[in-house]
Amino acid sequence: MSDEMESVDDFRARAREWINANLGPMQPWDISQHCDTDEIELEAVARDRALQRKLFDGGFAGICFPREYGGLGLTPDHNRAFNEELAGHEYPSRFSVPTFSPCASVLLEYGTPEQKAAHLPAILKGDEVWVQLLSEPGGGSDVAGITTRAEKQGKDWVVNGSKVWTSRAWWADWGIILTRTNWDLPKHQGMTVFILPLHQPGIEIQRIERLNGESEACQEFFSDVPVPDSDRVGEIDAGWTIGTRWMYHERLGHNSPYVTRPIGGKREQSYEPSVVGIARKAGRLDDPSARELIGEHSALGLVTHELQRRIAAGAASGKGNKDLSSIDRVFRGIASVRRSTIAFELAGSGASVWDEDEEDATDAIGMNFLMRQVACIGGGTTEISRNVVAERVLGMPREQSGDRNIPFRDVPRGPKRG
Amino acid sequence: MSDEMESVDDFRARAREWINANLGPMQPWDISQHCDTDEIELEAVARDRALQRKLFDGGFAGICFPREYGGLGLTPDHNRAFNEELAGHEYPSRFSVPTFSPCASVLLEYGTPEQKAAHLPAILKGDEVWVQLLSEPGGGSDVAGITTRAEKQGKDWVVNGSKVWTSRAWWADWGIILTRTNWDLPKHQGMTVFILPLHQPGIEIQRIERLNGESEACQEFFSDVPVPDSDRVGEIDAGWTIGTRWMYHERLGHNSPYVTRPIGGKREQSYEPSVVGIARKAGRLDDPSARELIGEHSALGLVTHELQRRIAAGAASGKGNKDLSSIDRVFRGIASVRRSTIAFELAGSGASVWDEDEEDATDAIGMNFLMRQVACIGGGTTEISRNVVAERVLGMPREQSGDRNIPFRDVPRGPKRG
Amino acid sequence: MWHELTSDQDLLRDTTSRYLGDRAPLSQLRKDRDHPAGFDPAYWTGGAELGWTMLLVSEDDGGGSVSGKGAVDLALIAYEFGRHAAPGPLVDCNVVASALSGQEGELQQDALGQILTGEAIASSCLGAAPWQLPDEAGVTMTKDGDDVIVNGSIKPVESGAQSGFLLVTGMSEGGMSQVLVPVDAAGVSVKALKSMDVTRRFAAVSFENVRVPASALLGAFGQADEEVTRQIQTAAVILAAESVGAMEAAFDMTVDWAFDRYTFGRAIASYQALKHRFADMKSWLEASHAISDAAAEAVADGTATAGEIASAAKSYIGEQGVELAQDCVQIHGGIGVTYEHDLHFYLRRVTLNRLLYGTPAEHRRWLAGMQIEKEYAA
Amino acid sequence: MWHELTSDQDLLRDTTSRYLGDRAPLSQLRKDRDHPAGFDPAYWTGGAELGWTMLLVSEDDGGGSVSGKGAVDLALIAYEFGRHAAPGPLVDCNVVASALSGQEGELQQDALGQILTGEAIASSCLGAAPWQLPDEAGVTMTKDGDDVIVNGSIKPVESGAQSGFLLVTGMSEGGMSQVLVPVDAAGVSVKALKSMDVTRRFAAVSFENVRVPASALLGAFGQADEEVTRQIQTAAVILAAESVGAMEAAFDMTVDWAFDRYTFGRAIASYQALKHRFADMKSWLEASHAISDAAAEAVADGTATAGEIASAAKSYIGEQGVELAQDCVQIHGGIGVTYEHDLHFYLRRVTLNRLLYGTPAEHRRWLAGMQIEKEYAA
Repeated sequence: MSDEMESVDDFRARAREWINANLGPMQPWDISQHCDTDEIELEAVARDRALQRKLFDGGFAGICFPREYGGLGLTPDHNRAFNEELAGHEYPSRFSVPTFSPCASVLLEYGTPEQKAAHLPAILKGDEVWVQLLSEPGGGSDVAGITTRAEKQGKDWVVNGSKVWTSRAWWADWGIILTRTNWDLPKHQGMTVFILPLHQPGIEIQRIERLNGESEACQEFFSDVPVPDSDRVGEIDAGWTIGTRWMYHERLGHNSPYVTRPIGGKREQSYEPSVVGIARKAGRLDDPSARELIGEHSALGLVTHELQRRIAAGAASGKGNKDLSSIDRVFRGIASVRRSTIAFELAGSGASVWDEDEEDATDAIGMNFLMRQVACIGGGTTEISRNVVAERVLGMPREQSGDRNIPFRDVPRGPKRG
Repeated sequence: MSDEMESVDDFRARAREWINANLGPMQPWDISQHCDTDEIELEAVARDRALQRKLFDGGFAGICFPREYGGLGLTPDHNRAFNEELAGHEYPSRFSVPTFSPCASVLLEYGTPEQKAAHLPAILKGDEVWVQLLSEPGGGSDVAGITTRAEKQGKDWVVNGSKVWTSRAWWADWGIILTRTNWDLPKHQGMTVFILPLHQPGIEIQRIERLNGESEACQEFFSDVPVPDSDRVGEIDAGWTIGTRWMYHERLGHNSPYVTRPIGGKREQSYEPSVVGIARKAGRLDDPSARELIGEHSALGLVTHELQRRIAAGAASGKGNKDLSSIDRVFRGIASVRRSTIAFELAGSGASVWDEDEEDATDAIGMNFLMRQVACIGGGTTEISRNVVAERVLGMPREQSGDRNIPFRDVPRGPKRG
Repeated sequence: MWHELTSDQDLLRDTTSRYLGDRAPLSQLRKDRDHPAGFDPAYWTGGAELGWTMLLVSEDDGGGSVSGKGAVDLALIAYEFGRHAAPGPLVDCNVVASALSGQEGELQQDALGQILTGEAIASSCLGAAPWQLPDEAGVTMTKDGDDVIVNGSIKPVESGAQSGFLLVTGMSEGGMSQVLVPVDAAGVSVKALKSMDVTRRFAAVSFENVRVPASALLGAFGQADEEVTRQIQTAAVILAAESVGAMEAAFDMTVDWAFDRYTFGRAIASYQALKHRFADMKSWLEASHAISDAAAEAVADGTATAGEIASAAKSYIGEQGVELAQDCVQIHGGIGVTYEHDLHFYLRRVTLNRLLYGTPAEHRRWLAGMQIEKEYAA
Repeated sequence: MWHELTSDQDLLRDTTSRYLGDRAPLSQLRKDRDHPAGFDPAYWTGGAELGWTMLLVSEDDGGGSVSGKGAVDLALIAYEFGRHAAPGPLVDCNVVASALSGQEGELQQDALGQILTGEAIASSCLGAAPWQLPDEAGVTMTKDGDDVIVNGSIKPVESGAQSGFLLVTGMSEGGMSQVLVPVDAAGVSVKALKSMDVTRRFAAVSFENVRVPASALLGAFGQADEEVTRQIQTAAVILAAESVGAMEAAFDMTVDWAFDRYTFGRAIASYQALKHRFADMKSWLEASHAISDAAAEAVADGTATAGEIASAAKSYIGEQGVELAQDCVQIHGGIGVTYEHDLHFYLRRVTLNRLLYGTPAEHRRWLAGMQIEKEYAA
């Protein structure tokens, strides 16, 4: 390989050829990571590991990662070209998020050379799937309010506490964790980042069952988990510097240049059930009030799409403010809640009681309805986004907070302490 | 008249006889005080003054007012008996609120003997109609934040400032006014109450036109209005003590024992247009979605009624908390907004554009819709009621305020001062 | 619930409340998630002994109310059912029991006796409803000599797979008809369905040329409209009271959460945006109490406006109960949609209750019909 | 509005904005409250000179757009109309002008010329609409030899009493038909109506056996469905953009108010319950901008989904525009419902725009029809 960088076009042509020769067509489980049983999920994980290894062996893993860590050292344009060529093909979807972004991205920016050498090649070869250990029970929207503690023992550390909402931690390998290391400093100071293997004594991983029966999220309990100082990322007590960047990579998510995933090509298939189909099954297709609901559902879908385009265009043009995405987040939440409700309303009793032997069982409509608020909770609640819109977009006064400029140990954390 | 009090039953019998002999049937303008022109309104005022005089001459004015001030010195039960007998009859509706309650009630409780002797008999004879001068422009829900000032000049006073939302001040006679007399004390201290004649040099009364064309409310501008110290009510700077009681009488309104008005009998006639009639006129009576709206309208009406009964029963039983009425206020506001919206929706274009020559012109529906928020504004906004429900019924923490425990002159009152 | 209860009513409610707390705590309901009936037979017969199925039945038939207003007493029990997200076919057994009370046929009396002791469960198969057009009915009935032939299918039927007797409503010449059909009659098939609820069970029931004698009719052939209307009002009262109980449980636990949960150094109960939402929820909750109580009272008294008030309760609580429960989920955040949290029991309860015996939209249409009739008559 | 405008578009918008600011300030609109037309003829001809009525007309017919996308350019003007609550029949003159563009008849060409200069006003009498069933049409057309006979009545018709030419849509054999009728034709009667708006005027127009020659037809008899659909899309684009302008004006003045208004020693902009409502309103406003822009673009390009997007814009903005304006009233409190305050101009604008050329419910029904057709075809 010469030192001169390969042109995007050449790279694209080479990628296309390789992809067509080596990768099969995209499968439904590449988009939805939902698997009906754990056995099937573990098979899918094994398959994704092998696919990632295939990319690595084919010379297409880690396009934007440095060569010294097993990557190709190319540009985001090369990554985009590869992703475009990948459209319609199978790919190792379980590596994209959170392994490549935010985990590997944070490691690349803040890890020691030893940490990077130990883990980035392993990730690119499909040997390590990572998770981010950020949210805590009782934490919610207040990300910096974490209380999982790391305490110094000699030159190493011991971690105690709990993290939650970690997707698929039960089969992942490593985690990057934000801990509190100093309780005498104000909230945003006194945090430190570490990495640790997930499956070790002292870490108990429990799966969280949702009311719809799905259980991809996990909670981890840490009891005196030893962490060598060599697995510390960044400076002691300066974890929030990393944390803000970490959350930047988290927001980028699938759009990160470090992530391999198909883009473009035929529009992504929607798994939402069609409300026309729902109304037809319920025998209400000619009912004017059902038609008004169908039309409202359709209009809200179009408005959601156009608002997203508008906000993205504003961001791309540089005129928009990054906080504008909170407007989109509020709208999507509200519109999604209304659309789930319309689908539920159209389905009649079929949404709540169904015959599982029937061809198109309607259980998903009812479960979507019970879970509808997830659209206003997941990835930061609409309440937090409303604060952002009011305060940062419209410039209104900030909420009073009870945790500024005081030692974190004195921050009120509940009625028993208050 | 002997010193022994007449029994309620005897009084009721005597009242019935007198009412039947002297008062005609109830007129529409006894319920709705709206008049199409000012001329008609002034005629109605003259008629009410004469009716009040008739009650006085007949020995039935001021049933709960002391005899020494021209009243009968009887009990609330006597007043209730009279009001029940009055059902279906004409009555001096323009005296009930705010003349008797809160104005005369406050005067009775806090006025000097001279003030009471001068005004209470005049009110009972129909000579004086009173208004309350309380709200201020820029005041809104923050009643105690008034800035209309009374300054001492010698032993008397001079008033400057403005009051607003005073119903029908343009033809009323006297007002009771809350003023600020000391700016160095915190907000709730430093206020004083006075009485004054409305039509005098220095007081300019402007009528406020609402967007629907009605203009019963007025704004008053006070420029160096002299008030003798003998027209001061209560102690200097202790006006808020009176103010809280004043607002109690205001809330009682038509239910005050000092107020004469028909109760019970046949249910009060509703002036709301029937949504069935609206839908019929719009040709939508057979449209299922119109029927859903009609049903929703009807259900909300029934729920509103039952909630009111529930809250009233709770209050009557002594188990309820007086703040529970805020629950009713929030609900009524929301339900009324929804009901106006349904009527508007059912009317189609008829609500917005109409033929004034038609029998049942539909303009009221459109105007009700434009004015719909008045149900959530008038008599204290729903926002304030939500605070009351959250803080006083559910016991949640109070909002931070920027005006406690500091001299009133230092309270932030706008961006120019802040 | 009512501001003023008699001491007998208080006892009735309290006894049921304690019984449910002992016998059907949420921990038990979680365990019974895959139980075919959702509860043990002894739980139901024990409840029947407390009076759960007798309140709408005349004393002559072995029933009797506590206050003279059976629907009011029953609403007290239903409210506790909602607060506990309790299992058991309270609605259907009472609807069928009230329909059978006063019926003299042998089959009817036998069925009623078993319902009163809790030995048998009965289900209502509402194959035709007053808000439907006649051709939308799911069940039809025709006369063949002295027999009645039933055809059609209907779902969901509560506890259909556990039921001994089916009260079937169908469209027939002249109007609706109702027959009582033992579940083992030839041509009846019952299929258990899945549902979003954890505690209650539903089935699909179909009738293929099911032949029953005229003695199985409740009332005259084609003349059941009024009786069906009355039964739906009864069901609406029970479902409304249940939902109010569930709303209150969800609301109370969310208020507690708001005081306990701190974010940015403050209890979330101190954030005005949430305070205002709690105030709105409180107003919905109190309004639901009010209209639920009024419906029970009106149905108990059989007043002229009972139908309007019952439909107002069913539609208002159907809609607002679900919105309240979902707002409680929102305020809880992610934990509110976990299976381990209690909230979903109440969310499921109000969501299903919204659909049973007519959706809010159906009751609104029905209510509009009553309103239109009244205004045209005036 | 668009993030990226060409300099010509910017000029067009800016010129109109300044013209409206000079010629139709709210103080003037208050004075013209009882003016029969709501504006002076010179105001309208001046606007026509700025291009208000030419953007959808082909260059051959004396029109022309600024960017090649007439509907997009027109939406810029409509947006300014909304921001200024400006008077004048922008919607109807453009709908009729676009319908006449390319029509060769003498009457059509004459009318179009007068609309382009602003000398005459034209109105659309939509006596049949695609969301109606054929028998719900308000106007019918029949053939009599070579003539067309028009019967029926329709309201509201914008500027009907000021109009020179009526584009009449009616139901006829085979589908909808459209004819151009001079307002002084025999059998036409126009009656000015009252409306909730201060700036715009409406009338009722009726046709009693109005006989027009076949040459008055636009397109073939019974074949106007597609053309009517296109006209409604155009109207939806203009009305949506106007309402977005009005929403923005109302929102901006309410944000200012929230910063200026202090209560309990704090700006009301500091209360979280209000902050969250402002955030919601801001999301509605941005969503309205987005769908309005998309509709203008799609209608300008005549894309296959133009109908869906236009109806989505009309229904979403129709509903949410009014809710936004009412929330602005609420936040203003009592002053927000006074005539002296400016807010009601915008409230009236969005409220009436909600109703013209199809209500939200009607556009949703229409949209559902498109959706159903698409899914059945797939």
